[in-house]
Amino acid sequence: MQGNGKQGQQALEGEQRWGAGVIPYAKMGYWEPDYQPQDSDILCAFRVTPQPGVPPEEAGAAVAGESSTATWTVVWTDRLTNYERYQAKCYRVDPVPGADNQYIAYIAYNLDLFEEGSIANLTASIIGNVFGFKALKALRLEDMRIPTHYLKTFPGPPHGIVMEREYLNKFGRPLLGATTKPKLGLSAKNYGRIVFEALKGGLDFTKDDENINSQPFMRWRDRFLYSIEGVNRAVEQTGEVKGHYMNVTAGTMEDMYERAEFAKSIGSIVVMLDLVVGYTAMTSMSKWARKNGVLLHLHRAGHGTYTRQKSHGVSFRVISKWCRMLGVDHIHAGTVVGKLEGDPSMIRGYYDTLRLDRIPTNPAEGIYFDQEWASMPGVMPVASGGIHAGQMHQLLHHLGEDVIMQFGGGTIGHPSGISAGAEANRIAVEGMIKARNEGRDFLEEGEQILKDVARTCPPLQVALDTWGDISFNYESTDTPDVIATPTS
Amino acid sequence: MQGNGKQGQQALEGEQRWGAGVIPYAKMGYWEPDYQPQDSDILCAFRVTPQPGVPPEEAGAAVAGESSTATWTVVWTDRLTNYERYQAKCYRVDPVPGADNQYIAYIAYNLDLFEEGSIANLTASIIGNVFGFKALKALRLEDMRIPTHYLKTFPGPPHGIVMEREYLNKFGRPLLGATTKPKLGLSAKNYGRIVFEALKGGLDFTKDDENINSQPFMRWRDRFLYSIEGVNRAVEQTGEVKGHYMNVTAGTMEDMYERAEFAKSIGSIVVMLDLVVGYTAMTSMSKWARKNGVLLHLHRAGHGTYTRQKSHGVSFRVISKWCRMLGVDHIHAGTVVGKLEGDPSMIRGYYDTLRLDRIPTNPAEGIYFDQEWASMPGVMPVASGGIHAGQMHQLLHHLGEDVIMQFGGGTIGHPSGISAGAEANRIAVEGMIKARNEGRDFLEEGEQILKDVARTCPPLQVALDTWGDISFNYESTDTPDVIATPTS
Amino acid sequence: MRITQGTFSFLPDLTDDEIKAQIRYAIANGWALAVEYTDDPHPRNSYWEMWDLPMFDVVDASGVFLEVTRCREAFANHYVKVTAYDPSHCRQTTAFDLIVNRPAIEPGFRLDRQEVSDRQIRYTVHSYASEQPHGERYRSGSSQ
Amino acid sequence: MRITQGTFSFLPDLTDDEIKAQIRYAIANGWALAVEYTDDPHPRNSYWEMWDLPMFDVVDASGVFLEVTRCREAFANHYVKVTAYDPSHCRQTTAFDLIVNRPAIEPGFRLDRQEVSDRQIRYTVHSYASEQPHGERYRSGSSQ
Repeated sequence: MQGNGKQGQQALEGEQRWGAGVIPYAKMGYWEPDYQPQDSDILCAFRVTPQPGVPPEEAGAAVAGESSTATWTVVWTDRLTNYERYQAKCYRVDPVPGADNQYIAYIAYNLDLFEEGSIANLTASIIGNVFGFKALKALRLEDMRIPTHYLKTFPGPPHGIVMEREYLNKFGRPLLGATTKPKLGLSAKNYGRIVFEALKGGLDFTKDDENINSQPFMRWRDRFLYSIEGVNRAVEQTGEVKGHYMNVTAGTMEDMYERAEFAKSIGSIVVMLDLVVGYTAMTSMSKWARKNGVLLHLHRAGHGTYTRQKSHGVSFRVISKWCRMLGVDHIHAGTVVGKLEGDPSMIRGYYDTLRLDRIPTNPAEGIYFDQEWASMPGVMPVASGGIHAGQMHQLLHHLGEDVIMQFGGGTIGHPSGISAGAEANRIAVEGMIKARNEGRDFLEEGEQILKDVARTCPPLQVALDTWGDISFNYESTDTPDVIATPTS
Repeated sequence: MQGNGKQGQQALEGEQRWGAGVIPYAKMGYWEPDYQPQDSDILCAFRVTPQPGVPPEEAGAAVAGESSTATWTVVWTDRLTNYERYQAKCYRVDPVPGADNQYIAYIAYNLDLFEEGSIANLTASIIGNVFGFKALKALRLEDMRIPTHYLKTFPGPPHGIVMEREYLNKFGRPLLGATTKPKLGLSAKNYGRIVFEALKGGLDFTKDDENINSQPFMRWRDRFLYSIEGVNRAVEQTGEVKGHYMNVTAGTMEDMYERAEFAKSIGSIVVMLDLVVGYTAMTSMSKWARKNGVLLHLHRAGHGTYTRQKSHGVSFRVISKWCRMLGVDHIHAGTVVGKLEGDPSMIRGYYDTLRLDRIPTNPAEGIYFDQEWASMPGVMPVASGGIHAGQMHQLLHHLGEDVIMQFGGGTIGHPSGISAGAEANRIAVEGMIKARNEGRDFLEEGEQILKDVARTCPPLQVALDTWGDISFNYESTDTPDVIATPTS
Repeated sequence: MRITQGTFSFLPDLTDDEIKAQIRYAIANGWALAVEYTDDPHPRNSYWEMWDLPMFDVVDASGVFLEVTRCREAFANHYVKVTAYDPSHCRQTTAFDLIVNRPAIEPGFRLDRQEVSDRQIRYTVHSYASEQPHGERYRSGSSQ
Repeated sequence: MRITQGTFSFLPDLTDDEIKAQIRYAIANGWALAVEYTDDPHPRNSYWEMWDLPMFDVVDASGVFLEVTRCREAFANHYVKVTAYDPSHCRQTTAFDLIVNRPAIEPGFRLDRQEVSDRQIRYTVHSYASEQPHGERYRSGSSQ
């Protein structure tokens, strides 16, 4: 519908526009099909499901209005401002192919609308009131184009992929991690044992669970002390750099800083946060992490409440952008083959968004805009949840090399013990990378490659025997639209 | 299905349970139909939509497992713990009447699972990974029962409804507010003018918009200074206590504290946050607000991305509970009649949750559990978004007396000016309260009452003429289930 | 100016019958009634003078209204308010209050501004009436 | 013990042909190759000794492998690694590295613990080999 400024939807002027009362959003100037987005505009693609009787242009205009300057009735104080500059403009509405009553509305926001370096401000505008707006049945923020003009006001990852690899002295293969299991009930000493065994066995990182903070069975300071003992024992026995993500998530910012300072003071190279602490706390910790030379790991606890459903909420690729901007070094971003939701092409889109410097528009991966990152370092995606060594060829195929593969149950649940589980994972990844580098079709020949590697590594054979046929085959709820014609 | 521990779903024991591999959640002990919840348990009601082929008990058990101790495969380290204590128990699964393939799963969590006073920890468990779990098509957290044992570890509102009313010296009627409009583009001086006019005219509060933080057209410090001038001028002219919610939302915690300290130092009685800053930042600000004697207003920016759809996400009544626990004095909680989503009975449930000391189970309002608040003060709900004086009888009927009615466009868009708009709103509420106290059926006679009051107040007559017939009649997306039998 | 404290100060002054109706509403709710008066209506004056003790457990509005009348007569040049008090759990505070008498002329307030550093101002709300000692304020007129 | 630094240290030591295959992969990607050696394999030793300069713009794996062989012969009792370096934008770091020579006996490390306050410990990873001066380490055996 681009370029078709219908008569009935044209913006009003003069007395008609400023008479008291209620005017449709499109007529207030929020629908502007001739608008040419500026380089410095923030652009959004929303999936809009209007209520019956609401035309798509009006729905798009309502989203533009409610996420920028509009209130529901005419206010004369608009006239005190150069209001046209602050009005977001819905400049395009495309019906979603194959979907009934769904449209992608493209909306442009002037750079002046947003405070520099504040994800809280950006989100208060873009996902503020508008998701509860009655005239829409459902609304989803699919993608955003962040112009370099705004991007440069954010810190970005405290270290980024390159600096992390140099610090770890680990190159050319996915990193390996494990979440300590069980999540709940281990004493601090038992907990450190699992850290030690898993790292000694071959993993690069172990991880606190997202809900391990400071419960009566294990308080945070004791956990940190035993974990760092495990880390250092593993460093001694392998000659490698190792780390344990110490979860500093807490009820208040002051508690978080106290825990992070302690983790740093005992020599931990990494701390961890849960997404539920919120964007403001995350941004503060990002700055702390750069200042203190500590890697920052982010678990996306809670995201599924708004990212999972295709018709409503916020796509995880938008969350990925925000987190790269505010700055984390790691973020959980999906596994494709594990127990958690994730269509392969959607996850590719998240991984691209986190890692690449330039991401071109690609509807098949849910990427609605070209995005330039202006050399902002990449974030290491983390694949965690129901994965095991027997899937290594698929994991490498889907996720690539700059990723942390986290095998929690797939390490600790190994029948021969934690160290054996870690060894199986490590040798599987090394064997797969070696085969790939040798030019083999590792996806096709993956099972054979693993079988061959397992000949020199009994723990891998046991792992394959235990989990070889486990998969989680359910349909994804969030998949790309079937696009008949490219959207740009 | 309570009490029907089917043979096929019974928990395994001994070697069967601990053999390596993958076992259905129900058989790992997460489905326990005979379990009697303890007084100290945290209880949750989840709306579960399983993937095809997943039985409801297994789906409920999976939710219990993934939100407590489970990983996808058997780990021997479970045996180091009294794991049965830490396993959440799905003790009941009810089919939702009239819905295809939806169930309400009741799950009990032991008190030990959660860190004291940390909403971040509570949420990392309860809404952590489980919402992305593949075996479920959709999942919604409908309600939680917070036992007093856990509740008492939280600070609660910095002041609460009673203390706020005493501080304001305003009793017996809803408080009145307005959001400054337009949201974007006003200079600090113009902005303060709107604050002054609206407060002088009769409102109790004015408010920064959720996305007004510190943009190039108006930086935060200048806005605060002109707003407090407006507040004090209005105090002088009316002899009443007045306030302006100064939005201290910012990109980092440090910036938030800087802004809050400044607001306090210039004498503001209230500051404001946006929900997007996150639970950890909010809890820190709650403690700051009590320590510094400043009222804390919370705008729920962003909530619609996860609260709006009935099948997936988190109900706003749960968000209401969390916010009362971590402690805010005001929270936006819906209008019923305005432009934003909200079924009347659902909103009654939110308001009850925020204000009452004891809320009994009430399926018609979406309340799944009895909730005792142990004298924790109530939070003042805020009704904001597309409301006007002509709806005063409906607003009072639906929302009651302990509420802040915010008329943004309904004040500033008044054809005779801002002060006239404020006066119309104030006299409408006083007239309606007076009529109610005199024993009149104010809902039925509402229009007549307003017409009578307007005879001594021309601005009210103008407001009725301008907006009298405006309403936003769309179907709500989140409504109560039709319950054939009570659920407890 | 007109001080707009109290639950109904934007409406025209309540008639005696209207005041009695509000008193009846309070009694029906089990609230105690009290009469207070002041010649210091500063918005931060939390404590007006009490006209005797609050009336708990009253059943008859006319008894309460009698006290209102007596207070109004005794302090015709003062502000007088009727307060309904709710002693129930989680409330334990004023339920509503209404001004039932005010001086004929209300000189109101002045805003004094003390410049401090960094463009900040310390505000003082100054009441013209309180330039005179207690008992000598609001002598220029009467609402009777 | 076996120091497990490098991209492939859990696999059996790579054969010469396997090493060449990895070199070919690096060349195909346009990466520079370098050979480095050390007798100080502490995990925090970021700078092994360079065996001449990195080989940029090479097209032939056997030329690179020749340097590997020469370094291994010259430092048979040292750790030797081949490093592929990616100079492209947003990368500009090592692409992968593999240990191609190690001492026959690897005595490994000891963890020294200095007790400080509050139950905290300062850890030092001590390398047994570095108890001897450079050039005199790892003399008890050889991988050749």
